[in-house]
Order: sequence, then structure tokens, then C-alpha cells
Amino acid sequence: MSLDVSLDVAALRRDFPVLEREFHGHRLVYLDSAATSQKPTSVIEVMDTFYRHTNANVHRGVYTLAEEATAAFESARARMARFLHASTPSEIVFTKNATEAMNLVARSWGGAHLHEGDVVVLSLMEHHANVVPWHMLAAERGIELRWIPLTDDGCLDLESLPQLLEGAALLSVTSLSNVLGTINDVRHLADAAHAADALIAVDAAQTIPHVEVDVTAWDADFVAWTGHKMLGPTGIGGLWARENLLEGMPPFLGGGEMIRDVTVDGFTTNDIPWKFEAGTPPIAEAVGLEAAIDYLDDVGLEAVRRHEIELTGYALRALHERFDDRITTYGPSDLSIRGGVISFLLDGIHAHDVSQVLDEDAVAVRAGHHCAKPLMRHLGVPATTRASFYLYNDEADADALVESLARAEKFFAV
Amino acid sequence: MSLDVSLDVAALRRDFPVLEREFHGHRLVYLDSAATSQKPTSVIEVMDTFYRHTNANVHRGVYTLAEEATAAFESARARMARFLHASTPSEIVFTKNATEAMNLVARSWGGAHLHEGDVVVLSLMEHHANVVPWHMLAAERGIELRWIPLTDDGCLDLESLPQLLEGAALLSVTSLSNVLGTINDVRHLADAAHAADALIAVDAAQTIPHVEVDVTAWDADFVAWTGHKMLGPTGIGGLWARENLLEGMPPFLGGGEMIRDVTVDGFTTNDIPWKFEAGTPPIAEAVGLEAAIDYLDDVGLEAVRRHEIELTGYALRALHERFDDRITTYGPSDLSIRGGVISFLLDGIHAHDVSQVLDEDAVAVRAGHHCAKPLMRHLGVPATTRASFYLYNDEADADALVESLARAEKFFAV
Amino acid sequence: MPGLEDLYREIILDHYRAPRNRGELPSPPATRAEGFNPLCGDEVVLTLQVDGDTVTDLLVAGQGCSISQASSSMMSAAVKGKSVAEARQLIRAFKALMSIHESKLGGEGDDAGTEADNALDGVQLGDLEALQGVVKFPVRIKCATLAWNTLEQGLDETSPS
Amino acid sequence: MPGLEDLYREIILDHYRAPRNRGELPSPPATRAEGFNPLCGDEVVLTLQVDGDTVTDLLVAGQGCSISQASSSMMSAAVKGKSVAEARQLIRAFKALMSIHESKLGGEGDDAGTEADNALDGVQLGDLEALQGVVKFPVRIKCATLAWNTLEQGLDETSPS
Ligand SMILES: Cc1ncc(COP(=O)(O)O)c(C=O)c1O
Ligand SMILES: Cc1ncc(COP(=O)(O)O)c(C=O)c1O
Repeated sequence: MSLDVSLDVAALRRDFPVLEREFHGHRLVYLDSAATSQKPTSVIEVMDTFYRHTNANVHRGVYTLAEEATAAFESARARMARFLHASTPSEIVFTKNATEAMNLVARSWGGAHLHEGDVVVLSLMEHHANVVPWHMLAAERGIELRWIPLTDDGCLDLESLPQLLEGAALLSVTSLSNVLGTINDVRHLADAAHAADALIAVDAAQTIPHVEVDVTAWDADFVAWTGHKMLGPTGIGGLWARENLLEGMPPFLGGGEMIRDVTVDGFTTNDIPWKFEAGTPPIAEAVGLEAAIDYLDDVGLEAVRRHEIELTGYALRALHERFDDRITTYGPSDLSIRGGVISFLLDGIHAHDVSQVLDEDAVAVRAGHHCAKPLMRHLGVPATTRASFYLYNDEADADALVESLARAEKFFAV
Repeated sequence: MSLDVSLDVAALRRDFPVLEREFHGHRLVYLDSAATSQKPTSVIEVMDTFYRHTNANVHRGVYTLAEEATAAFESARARMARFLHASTPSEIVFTKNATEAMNLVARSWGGAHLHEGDVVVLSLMEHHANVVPWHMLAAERGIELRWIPLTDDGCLDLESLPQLLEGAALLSVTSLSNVLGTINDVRHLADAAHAADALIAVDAAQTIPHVEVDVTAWDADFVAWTGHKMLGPTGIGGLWARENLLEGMPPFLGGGEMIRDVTVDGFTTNDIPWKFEAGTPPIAEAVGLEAAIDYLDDVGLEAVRRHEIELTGYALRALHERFDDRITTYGPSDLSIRGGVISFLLDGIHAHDVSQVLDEDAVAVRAGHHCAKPLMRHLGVPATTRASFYLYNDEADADALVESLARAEKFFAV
Repeated sequence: MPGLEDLYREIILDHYRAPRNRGELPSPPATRAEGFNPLCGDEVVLTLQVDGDTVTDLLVAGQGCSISQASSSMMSAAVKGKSVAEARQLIRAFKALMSIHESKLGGEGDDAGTEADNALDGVQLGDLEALQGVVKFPVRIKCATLAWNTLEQGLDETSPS
Repeated sequence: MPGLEDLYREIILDHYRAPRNRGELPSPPATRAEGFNPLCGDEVVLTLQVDGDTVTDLLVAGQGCSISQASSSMMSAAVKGKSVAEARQLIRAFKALMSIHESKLGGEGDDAGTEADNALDGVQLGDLEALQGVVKFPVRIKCATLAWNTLEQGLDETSPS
């Protein structure tokens, strides 16, 4: 069986060395890219070369090596700005991951602007990274959290949105659910938020690796992402925010790099974006991130998106055909608003056990609550199994998933 | 001229590819390890291999690849714990750098325990990483900061310490000044703090790469460090703290990994150390850090320390011989309490200009305030030039420094 | 390479499919203890009745994978009717069985092995030994120990040691 | 490869060794503006007197490297006695001269070059052109622009544009 895909997956796969691995006599079928993506050779090599050739601390030395390192680091910032269609590199703050970026929004912007009784609107499909920082602020400040409910199809139920937004200061939502795959219409949400005089923060950790994002077209106020899910290294993520917002926000972490002056009595802050980057930043990681963006741009996010739609559709059909009413899959059936994520339950077998059997066939899927416990409670399940696709997956991978699931069903059959 | 050193520096240098570089026709003389160290091939390669072979997210997957990645990550934690003589790996919290670690102490421990009028004692030789977080807490909470003064020799002036500690909740000091090179007697400071019922936090960013540290022998309560200064990668650092302290501290950043349960109404926290590690941690970086520790252990920190004492002494003598009263160097003259850091001023030439001339000879030194502006104010200078040594430096490097400085003096001579 | 049969012994699957002592005692008077595995969402809810020195009754609720649920069920069968001291000894012995691998993961070397042997010394684990295969699957160890940690919490509440 | 002579032209060293308009005017009535380079610790303190439309007096204090101090000195000589509008034009022109490289660093392509040419158009920079060599040393650009950013602050305070 073959799909009419425009990605040459076989060729792309050769760029990802880990995919050559075998476990228990089977080739690795990596279906956990929503947890972290694999890395192409170009990303790995550029960091290797950085450490061998260019390594120095940034923004600190007059010497040529430090100047090269600084240029490489700031070039990554400019590259990320262009990738997101930001208006200036100053709008890109590097953090260690998306989670830190959301904490930055909650602590710095939220800390300055939110007071007792102020309202932040979240949704029931949020990742803990966009839940816990707000719980922490709620505990400290007494802000109120409101939750956008979900439809049966796993979409945001927008009927109540105007009421939820009434008097709200911020709407903070994911643009692509890491459990349901649901793609939210950020522009629509931004318009609704702005109409209610609220700002909008977007957790785009799952979107930016897979779908072209234009923060200006989104009309968003804050956008968080993470490098390791977009072919880049661990240890780097970031926040895009509108320049005037960043300008007005108090610092987040304190230390070197983020200051203008320090005395025994106090300190003043540096310009954006450095104001929010305390201490030595993830330098080699930024260099790796730039290579990851180059790779994604070369392949083309449009082709990636098309490929994932086709592959997800293929896999969903195959799963339902094979397991009929013995499988429950979650999320929208409309593939045009769904990313390459399939969470499911196989009747009578716990997600952990499913995943354990799959591992014997070298099929790597994730089992658990996917850092989205409010959603799991809403779905009424303790855990699901999740298969997630990326540009290096193909129908053979989906087929391997189905075959291995059949084996799991057989193994646990009463 | 040759020193009786026990390190085979020529052999070690071959492990550091960047040292093969040339600038403007001269071999790189890297004298900025206090800003960041260079990386040995073993560290670079182990991360390269991790990405090619073992990459997966940690603590999240049942499958073998994820299990391998988790084992590699947690192995690094255990390795770091042994390196610091910590009693358990649970006492090691990974952060993105030393700065985040100090912010963790200030925000989490300080946030829970310090209230208006409470006292934190710092010293005038602190790096901004151990100043600004406390200023931020002071602005928020009205805590009082007290400053240990310095002797003319650039040591802590401990005469007033008992008074400064009176009623203090915390003493937070560096164990090795990144400007003066001064090595502080942590055990003595810890005893003084504990005698006053205060805790002690140690900024050991400059110590751990160069001097064997035993947190138990120090009797410290918190110790912060950073990976990139100890032959490891950027993007990782950490905090060691006593288990019972960590247990009692509220979380720092919120998100995945650090929770036990999350509902729409609130959350509970995970066990230590994960309670303090929100989001995807620096996984490949931890693997690199373990290789860095292995490298340091193989070379032997005792030999490194001896080498740095000899080389620092050699360089100080050479500088004073050559430039006589036209050079001012800072810090203790007693080499046994001094790390491999030499900050200096050449009469009538600004540090920036010195460093610019040195760059033409490929001598890489740092010029500026070294993220220690309260100290610079105390010294009454806007900036110094700083040369810092590590295990890959030798007398030839010190000689190159002296020769290049002579050229700078000539260039700027009236 | 350990196979699935090492993990999913027949007796484990049997406890999973037909869990013993399922339900919740009214609490109070019973003591209630809840255990979570934060990484996978498994949960175990124990309600236990301690009279004098004896665990007179104990029911298990919650949800999770076959290992966590089978381990709960086997634990309940092993502990019910035992003295608190015996229950604690079982906890120690079971954790020792599991920690052999856990401590290796922590890079602590082989000392833990000996310790484990000591803790196991003389304790009859019976059916519980079927769970030994779990140590070959490090990720699943927490599934197996969840019920036991929760029991320990419960005992600490009713009869602090 | 640019050499030291590109950076340290004779006229720059001259201004560094013998800075013009050194000191501080009493403020008030003069306006005081302070500029810091957070990365290297250079500081420039300007006190300036604007009467009507004219920068009638301007003194420079502070400390820093030869480039920041020479640039301050040259700036003071160029601006003193000029109208506020002319001073602002000089600021724009000087920053344009410096931004050619800065914007390239930011990866913005070559557009900035044209913009810079426009801003420079018709403005006589005179001695200041000696600072052009700084653009070959990206790290030092902030040293050169510090005085000018500080002047801009000062003018914004006395005569908001
Ligand atoms: C004494 C000291 N503390 C803290 C730091 C901060 O380290 P990092 O920038 O990696 O957070 C440094 C290094 O710049 C330092 O020298
Ligand atoms: C939707 C979403 N948001 C945030 C995150 C957090 O990313 P990180 O762990 O890199 O901070 C994730 C990934 O786990 C995610 O899927």
C-alpha cells in the first residue's frame, strides 16, 4: 500500500542516524516525536563543530573567538525570528525549554499585571507547562482560572468563550494538543481575546515543529516553543512576545547578562531580549537550533504538514479497520484540524502494557497521562497510548504499529 | 623556562580541538576559562553519540530507547553526586546554569523562608548571579542585604562577620572569586553561619572545575555550579542542597516532570530532585557533563590545582617583573588561597583596548566588569583585564600574554 | 534480553484479571492512603483497618497497568490478617527485591544487592516472587512498588513505627 | 583582516588622550544623562545646556575605553553650538554609520546599508568619520555609540522631538 506523499521519507530517514538502530531484532519504529524529535546529522554536526571550533562565552569578550561565538548565537536568534515571522530578533527570548517560557509569562508578565481576582482563561486540553505556572500564581495571588470546555470530538468548545473571557486579562492556550492532536484556530482565539481586552499566550510547543507559524498573522501576544521537539537539541526553547510587552515586563531570573548596572543597593536591567536571559545562555544549543530550522525550511513545513495529514489519516483508518470497536481513538476526525498525534485505548489493556508489548517489536510509543492530567480526567481515563508522527515516519511505521498492537491484543486476551 | 609541573599539558592540549585554531597567524592562547572552559573531544563525542544512538525523552517512555536515555540522564546525576561527595543523587537538581541555581535558592527557599526585615549576608566579591536574585527578593519582600567587606589583599574581611551574621537567615558567598581569584574558606564560613543559626549557600561555579569539593566536609547547605566552566557543555548547571532542605522547599518553575498530580483546582509536587526540574531537562547536556567529570577525575583535580598554583605564580611573577609598577594586579598574593585567575590593569590603557591588542596576537582574555560590578566599584575601577588558566594552559601561554601586553603598552604609549 | 514472559507471569495476569480485595472500606473508621505514580498516572487507593496489632481488613481501589494492579492485589492478599510488624517486614523485603535494579540505575554499584539479600532473609514472599521479573524492566519497578509505598503510608498513619 | 590601525586612528587616540569638553555642568540648570554599556562597564555622563533651539554647552564625564571616550569627546566637539535639530541629524547619521555592520550581524541582509546611506546623505561627519573603522570590530560598536545614545536621551529630556 502506498500513499501519494510528496516527502521522500526514505531519503529523509537517512539523515537521522538513530533510526538505523534495532531493538530485539526489529528496526526502531519511532512514534514518540511529540515527546521529543530525533535529530538530523546536520544538527548534530553543527554543534560538534561549534565545540571544536568556535566555543567561547558570548557577549563578553573582545577577542575574535568570542565574537564568532556571539555572532553564531545571535544569528540563531535572528533565524528563529524569521522562522516565526517576528518583526525583530529582540522579540526572541531564549529559555531552556517551553516550560520555562510559560513560567516567564506567568511570573514576569503575570507577576506584574495580575492581582487577586484577575482572570486567566485556560483550556481543558493544556499541557502541564501551561497549567502549573498558573496554579502557582493562583496560590500566590488569588487569581482565578477558568477553563474552556471541550467538545466530544476533542475540540475547544467555543460557545462559552465570550463569557469565559469576560473581564479576563489573559487567554493562555495550546495551538496543538499533544494528546488529542487538535489544532486550535489561534487567530480566532486571539481576536476573541483582544475583543475582550485580554492578551493571548500560545503554547506552540507542538505546532512550530509541524506547521508553519506566523506570529504576526496569528496576532498573538506570547508564543512559547521548545527546541528538542523541532529537530533541535535539548536545553533550549524560547518565548516570542511583542516588543512593547517585553519592554514593559520586569525581569524573570536575576544574574549576569540581564543587567545594565548593579550596586550594593539595587540593579537596573539590560535591553530586551537579554533582560530575560540570566547567566550563560544555551550557546551551542542555539547553533543547533538554527541548523534544525534550516533543515525544516529545506524540507518545507508545508510538505511536512501534508505528509502528516496523510499519514495520520492512513493510521487512523488502519487502526479502526483492524480493531473495530475494540479501539478508542481521541481527537478530531477532521484531519485538517489535527496534527500527527493519535492517542488511543485498546479495550481491556492498559496503556503501559500495550507500550510494553510494542517495545518488544521496537515500536516506540508513549503511554501515560502525557503531562495533561486535567484532560485525562475529562476523558475519564488514567492513561492513553500515544503514537505521534514526524517527517521521518511512513506507512510502514503505521503498519508496524497496527501489527504490534494486534500482538498485544493477543497476548492479553483472556 | 620550564616549571616542574605534574600535568602533561602538551598531551592534554591534544584533547581540545579548539586549541589548534590560529588567528591572525598566531595559535590561539585561550586565557578565558573563567568565562567558559573549552571541551575535550570525549565530551563532544559522547553528546554526538547520544544524539545518534540514544536520544529520547526521559522519565516518560516504557520503550527501551527511552529507558536507555533515562538511565544515561540519571547516571549523570549520580556521577555528579559522587563528584561532590553528596550523600544521594536526590540532592542534585539540574538547572540550565549556575545562575538559575542561585535563583532557585532565592525564589524557592528564600520565598518560603524570608520575610520583611530578614537578613541575607553577601560579600563584595560576588558575581551578579549571587547578587541580583537577592536584590529581586529584597525589592519584593523587603529583606535586608548585608555585605562582607574585603581586605586590601582581596580577601573577605572576616572581622565583622559575627556582627553581620547576627540575626541573619542566610550567608550566600562565592567559594572562588571570578575576578580576584580568592579562594574562600567555606568550612570556616559555614561554621560561622551555623553558629549564628543561619544557612550557607555557596556559589561554587569557579571552584568545582578547579578544586576538589566535598559538600559534606564543607558542611554547606546549598552549592551552585555550572557545566560549561568544568569542561562540560552549555545549557546545564545545577544545585546541590541537603536532602531535608530540598524536601521542605516549594517548587520553583511549574510544568511537566515536577508534578505528582494536577487537576483544574491545583497540583501536588513530585519527589526531589524532580520537583525542581520542570519540563524536558538538558538530557544530552547531562550526558556531556558526566563525560566532563570523568575527564576531570582521570586527570585528577589535585594535579590540576597544583598546576594552576604554579602557573598562576609564574604568570604573576612574569607580569610584575616585566611591567613593574605600571601594572596593578588584584587578589591575594598567597597562592595557596588563589585560583588561576589574574585581573589586572596596565597603566593608562583601558582593559578593552588591552584586550583588543591582545586579540591581534590571538591571546584571548576578558575585559570588563566580569559580572561583578559591586566589586569593581569597591576596587574603584570600571573594568579590568582578566587572564584565567586551566589544565590546558602552560608557561608558553603566560609568556605569550606578557609579550602581547608589552606590545599593547608600546601601541598606546604617548 | 528479557522477554514479556519474564514480566507478565501467569499469576500476575491472573491477579490483574481477577483482583483480590477490591473496593473501599468506609473511612473512618478505616484509614485511607492514596498513591500516585506521577509519571504514568497509575493510582492506588488503600483502605485498611488495623485492630490492635493486626491488619484485620484491607481493600484496594484505583486504576493502572497490569503490574501496578496485580501488585496491589497480591499485596492485599499477602498482608491481610498479618500483624503490622509482619506487614512492615514484607514491605522491606518486597522493596529490597525491587531495589536491586533501582539502585544499580542510580549508579551505586553492587552493595545494594547484599543489602537486599539481608532484607529478604527469612521472609517468605510466596506468590509475590512472581514480580521479581519486573526488575529487568526498570521503568516498571515503580508500577510494582506503588501499592507497597502506599501501604507504608497507611501503616505510618495508623501505627507509627 | 582589519588591523589595529583601522580601529585606533591617530585622531581617535588624540581625543582619548586629550578629551575635549571634559567635566560636568551644574545640573540643574543643565540636563544630566547617563549611559552605561552593561557588558563592559563603560559609562558616559553628559551634562548639557539647551537654550531655545541650541545646545549652548555640553560637558562629558565618565570612564571607559579609548573608543567610548574618544567618541564622547568627538561628539561633544561636533554637537556643541549646534541646533537641536542638527544634533539629532548627527545622531542619526552617526548611528547609521555604525549600524551598517550591526544590522548585518542581526542577519537582516543588506537593506540597512541603503538606509544608512540615506541617513548619512548630506550630513558632514568630519572627524567623526575616523570612527568608521569601528564597524569592522563588532564588539566595539557599542563603545562608539554609547555617547550618542546618551546624547539622544538628554535631548529627549530637554526638547522632546
Ligand atoms: C563566580 C560565578 N558565579 C556564577 C557564574 C554564573 O555562571 P552561569 O553564567 O553559567 O550561570 C559565574 C560565571 O560567569 C561565576 O564566575
Ligand atoms: C503542548 C506542550 N506544551 C509544552 C511542552 C513542554 O515542553 P518542554 O518539556 O520542552 O518544556 C510540551 C512537551 O512536552 C507540549 O507537548
